[in-house]
Amino acid sequence: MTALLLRDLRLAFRSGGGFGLALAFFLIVTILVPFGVGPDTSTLRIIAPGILWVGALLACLLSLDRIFAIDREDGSLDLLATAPIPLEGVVAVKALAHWLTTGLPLTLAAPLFGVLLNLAPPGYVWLTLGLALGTPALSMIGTFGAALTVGLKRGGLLLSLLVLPLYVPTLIFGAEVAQRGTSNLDPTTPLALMAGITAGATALLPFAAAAALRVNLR
Amino acid sequence: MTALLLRDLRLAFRSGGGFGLALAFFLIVTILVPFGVGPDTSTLRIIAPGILWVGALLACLLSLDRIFAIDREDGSLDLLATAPIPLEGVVAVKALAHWLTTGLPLTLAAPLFGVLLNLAPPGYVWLTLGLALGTPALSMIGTFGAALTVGLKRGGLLLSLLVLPLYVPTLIFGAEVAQRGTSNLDPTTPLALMAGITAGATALLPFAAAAALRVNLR
Amino acid sequence: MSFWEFANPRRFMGIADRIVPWAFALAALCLVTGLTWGFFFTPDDFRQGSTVKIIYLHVPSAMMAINAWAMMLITSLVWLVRRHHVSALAAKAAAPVGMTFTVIALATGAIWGQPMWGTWWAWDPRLTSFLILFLFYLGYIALWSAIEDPDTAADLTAVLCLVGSVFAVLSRYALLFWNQGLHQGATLSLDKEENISDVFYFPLLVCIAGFVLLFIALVFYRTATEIRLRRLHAISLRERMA
Amino acid sequence: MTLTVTDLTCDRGGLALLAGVSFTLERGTALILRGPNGSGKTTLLRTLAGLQPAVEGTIEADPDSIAYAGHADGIKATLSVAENLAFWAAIYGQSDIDTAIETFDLKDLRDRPAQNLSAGQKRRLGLARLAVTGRPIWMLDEPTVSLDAESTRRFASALQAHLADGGSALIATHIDLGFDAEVLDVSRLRAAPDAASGAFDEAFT
Amino acid sequence: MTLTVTDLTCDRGGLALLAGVSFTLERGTALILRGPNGSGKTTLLRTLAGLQPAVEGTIEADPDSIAYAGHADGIKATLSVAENLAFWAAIYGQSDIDTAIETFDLKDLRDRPAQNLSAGQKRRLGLARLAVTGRPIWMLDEPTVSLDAESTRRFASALQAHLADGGSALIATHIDLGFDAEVLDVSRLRAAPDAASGAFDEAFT
Amino acid sequence: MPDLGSYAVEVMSAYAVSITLLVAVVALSFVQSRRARRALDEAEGRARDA
Ligand code: HEM
Ligand SMILES: Nc1ncnc2c1ncn2[C@@H]1O[C@H](COP(=O)(O)OP(=O)(O)OP(=O)(O)O)[C@@H](O)[C@H]1O
Ligand SMILES: Nc1ncnc2c1ncn2[C@@H]1O[C@H](COP(=O)(O)OP(=O)(O)OP(=O)(O)O)[C@@H](O)[C@H]1O
Ligand SMILES: [Mg+2]
Ligand SMILES: [Mg+2]
Repeated sequence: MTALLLRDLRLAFRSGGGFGLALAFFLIVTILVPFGVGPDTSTLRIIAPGILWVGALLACLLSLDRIFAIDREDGSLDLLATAPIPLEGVVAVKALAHWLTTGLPLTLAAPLFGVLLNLAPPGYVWLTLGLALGTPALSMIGTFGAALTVGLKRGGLLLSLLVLPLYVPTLIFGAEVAQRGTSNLDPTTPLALMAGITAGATALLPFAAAAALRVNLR
Repeated sequence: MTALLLRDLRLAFRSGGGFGLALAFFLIVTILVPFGVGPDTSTLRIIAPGILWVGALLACLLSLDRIFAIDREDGSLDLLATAPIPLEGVVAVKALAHWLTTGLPLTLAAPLFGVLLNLAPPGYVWLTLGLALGTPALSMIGTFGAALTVGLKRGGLLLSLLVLPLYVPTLIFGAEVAQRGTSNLDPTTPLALMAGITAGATALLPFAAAAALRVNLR
Repeated sequence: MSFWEFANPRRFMGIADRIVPWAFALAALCLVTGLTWGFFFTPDDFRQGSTVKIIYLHVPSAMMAINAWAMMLITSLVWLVRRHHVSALAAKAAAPVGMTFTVIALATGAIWGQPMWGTWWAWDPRLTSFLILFLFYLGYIALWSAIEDPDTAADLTAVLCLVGSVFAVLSRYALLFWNQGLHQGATLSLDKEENISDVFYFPLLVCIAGFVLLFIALVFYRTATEIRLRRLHAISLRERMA
Repeated sequence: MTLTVTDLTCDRGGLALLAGVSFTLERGTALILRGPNGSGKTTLLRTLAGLQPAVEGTIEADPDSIAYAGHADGIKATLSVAENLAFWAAIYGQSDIDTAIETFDLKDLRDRPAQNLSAGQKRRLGLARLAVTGRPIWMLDEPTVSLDAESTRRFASALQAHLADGGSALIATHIDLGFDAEVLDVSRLRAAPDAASGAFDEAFT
Repeated sequence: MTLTVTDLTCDRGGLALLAGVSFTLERGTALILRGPNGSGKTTLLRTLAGLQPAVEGTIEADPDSIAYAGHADGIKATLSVAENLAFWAAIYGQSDIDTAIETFDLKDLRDRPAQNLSAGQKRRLGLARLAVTGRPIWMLDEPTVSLDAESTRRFASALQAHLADGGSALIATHIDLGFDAEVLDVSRLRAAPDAASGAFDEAFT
Repeated sequence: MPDLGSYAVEVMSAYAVSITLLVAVVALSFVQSRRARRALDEAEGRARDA
């Protein structure tokens, strides 16, 4: 299992598949939005928390299809499925690797990018906290979606459509946390709800994902 | 050449690679932004043109690495390079196919999605016109970037990094057109500039892209 | 001696060995003099106050950031046309230096903009194309490091350099095409060198000379490094084959 | 450690392909699957490896004793030869990769990224992967594709060493491996066109 | 239509691999490239096909007369067999795909998506692609990989028909194709370790 | 030290950032050069021994 995690991380670093890509995408979104919306700082400040969350979520969404697709193509997935480790474990490790290469860098970078969008100062800590609690759920849900669509024609499209509705609650609570944080309201309720989603997803989805994977390998 | 175009279109339809994906992604962005930013219609109205342009641009960016990568992996690119058609033509056809499966649907769908973001009524025509004139440049520039990075490690990340700066002018002028359109100012100057970018890119970049492709096939 | 003698790596190493120490020394001299002069011994501008001292960093670095790309363009073209390896390696060596100058110009400009324009950034044509130039530097360096085969890398980066030159040109001449934007205009009293009073002008000239010399020194020095690395690459390939 | 297959039916794309496959693979023996292209060798191997369910019949074997190597090698282009092997060894709870590197003559290529290997070198790496699993029953799908004569010989002797060690092997191949083994001709086992290809059809006939 | 190669040096990854390759391929003849794994057969074929530049030496041939088929077949998984062939035929300005389908026994698979083919069937499709190009000089890199005996025979006779038609072929292979042809052993042409692999190094030594 | 007035922070930080960056490229170039020299010497020694 550790070997699998290390391999996935190494591959992500070597090929720029996960790590850099998600971060770069996030950066791109935060740079492009001011170009598109215009440099008016007060507008930017209003939309900053929302845009940062949407950016983080899109960055996650994009890297999902790599989770299993590459392993499927070069035959590794077949071999992993016949290897002496439980498929649930494989799924959990894959989700963890995805979070380490996507969610974690996004969380760490978000405050920096907040500057570009002129985020209000009290927002920084809540944005970061929200992302730290919310991105694991995004990775886990995404891994489930990827397992469901691996090896399908139209996989990429379907994946986004399947995963998107599952992402919406996290997004709403996350943006709410950041929004309330910036306006000095109490953000604990949405934060608790988000933590609940993360806990639930992490506990249940590995089993669902492994089952989906088994069916897809036939 | 026509055969290549038809094949690429057919592949895009069959595998959901291009066509649906870009549109779905665009839809996702326009749906998620109100969730993230909050449903306040006046804020949405201000940022609508910018967000729509950013969404269209991201949708384009995402489908770029498929332009050559798949052909490269299964050996088709080697075979196309040795086939009796000029590589410049191949590049141009690939860009055209990308536009037909990405830029065109985006242009047609943008007014619909504008409704979701509460775009001001006079903006619709200018948004559509801007996208119609601007997306060919996005496809052509993207094809150039894809040719530059095909077969590289870190291809995806690098591709975004290389293409992004080239997209910025189109984005600025495009958003400016839509912005001026919504506020009943005269948008012809940015429109003309954007058309200029498109014309320039279409005239020059196929040669640069073919040169890059030749180098990469070594 | 023909100019193309530079293209012979051995010759180049010889020349570089002789030039580099002098260039570094002169650059250090000019920079220290110019900056000390500018920082300690020039009066404040009547409108800009002490912020005018930033000019000694901002203008030379912005100039050299653009000039560095121009130099990379020329050496890339030489590589594409005549396939002199040293030329390609010189372009590779210049990129990080040019990028550093770009960052300096961006940072000092932003710091300067806060008191002068009331904002540290604006989407005006010159600033925008300059930011794009910065992104091009990033992409250029990333592309070099992503490709394993040195000749392939040289070819592809040369193509990229060609395309990026559009933005180098724009960041210098954008004002001729659009006369909108913040960067120059009524807010500035110093925008034209003819208008600049001699008190500010002479130290500025010394600083510019310092940046130019530093660039020359670094490019020669770094190109020599690149040539060594290239030779190392060749040797290790041979070892692997033997 | 023996593999016993009784009256197996396998399908591909919902169509029964092979029917009535029965054999026993004892320790120390190899069984070679033969049959023209498209006769179902790959499908049979995937079914036995547990990658797809059997339509009918039983497969008796310790599922933790089978190592499968298909047409694709499961090799990552950006990892080096040693890294690829070390990963698969770790997955199978093994740690020794040097023997496999030795056996398949990969010493000189040890630190080369897999993407810079030639076709045959890549295949050798794929076979070495099998050796590091430490599993007794090898299931090989055309193992000698793109191998030169010398490497084929090396592979054959590695295989014989594995058999002598008490392992066993099931090999689908078109060429002659140069040693004696029982042969199972798959083309004789072709399912009749109306063979059951799932419970659904049966309910209908 | 003859291909004349004189004193060719080819490199891979900046390293001269083969040096002094010289041969003439006349109409109606075939030349077989042999050599152990990693000896540079693929590299040589790619250089001759114009996919990578030669370090030294000359290749004289009409560039519009060469059809190259590498390890990868250039086949799209979601297109059917006929669609794949029709596409490549159109690219080469041909329109007849039925002869090729006939020759390589793909009639029954005509409308099957390529992803549902077995390994050997896919390879047959790859060879049929070559036949629809209408080019006289075939460059084949291990064409018989995963083919069964019957298909190999079919391929050999298709090849002989092509030669009889005035075509020619350059084939890298490890197995015996079952017909007489000249053989070029690539392993004898290995470049010396200190061979120039580009003008740059020479300036230094 | 000259009197920088109300803009002391700006001017000082501009100088600090710029000088740091200049020193950084120079230092980086030195380090890279040293490393390349050493590696090359080693490799040439090996090549001569062989
Ligand atoms: C982030 C903000 C800024 C950026 C990116 C920037 C960039 C540039 C660039 C690209 C040049 C052209 C150099 C050349 O053509 O050789 C330049 C020159 C110059 N900049 Fe800035 N600048 C910024 C802010 C400022 C500010 C705030 C001021 C002063 C109020 C300023 C004053 C000047 C002056 C005086 C010149 C020389 C003018 C000339 O030779 O045409 N800049 N800057
Ligand atoms: N999705 C599918 N639907 C219907 N038939 C399929 C599907 N996928 C594969 N087939 C067919 O199943 C048959 C068995 O394929 P399999 O890969 O098992 O053959 P094989 O014996 O391994 O052949 P080879 O020697 O060429 O590798 C082939 O005829 C193939 O065309
Ligand atoms: N990027 C690279 N850098 C250095 N060496 C490389 C690189 N890519 C491939 N090689 C080496 O070049 C040699 C020639 O490879 P090539 O594919 O031409 O061999 P081949 O004769 O076709 O072998 P096979 O029979 O296995 O297909 C191999 O030894 C390979 O390891
Ligand atoms: Mg098979
Ligand atoms: Mg080969």
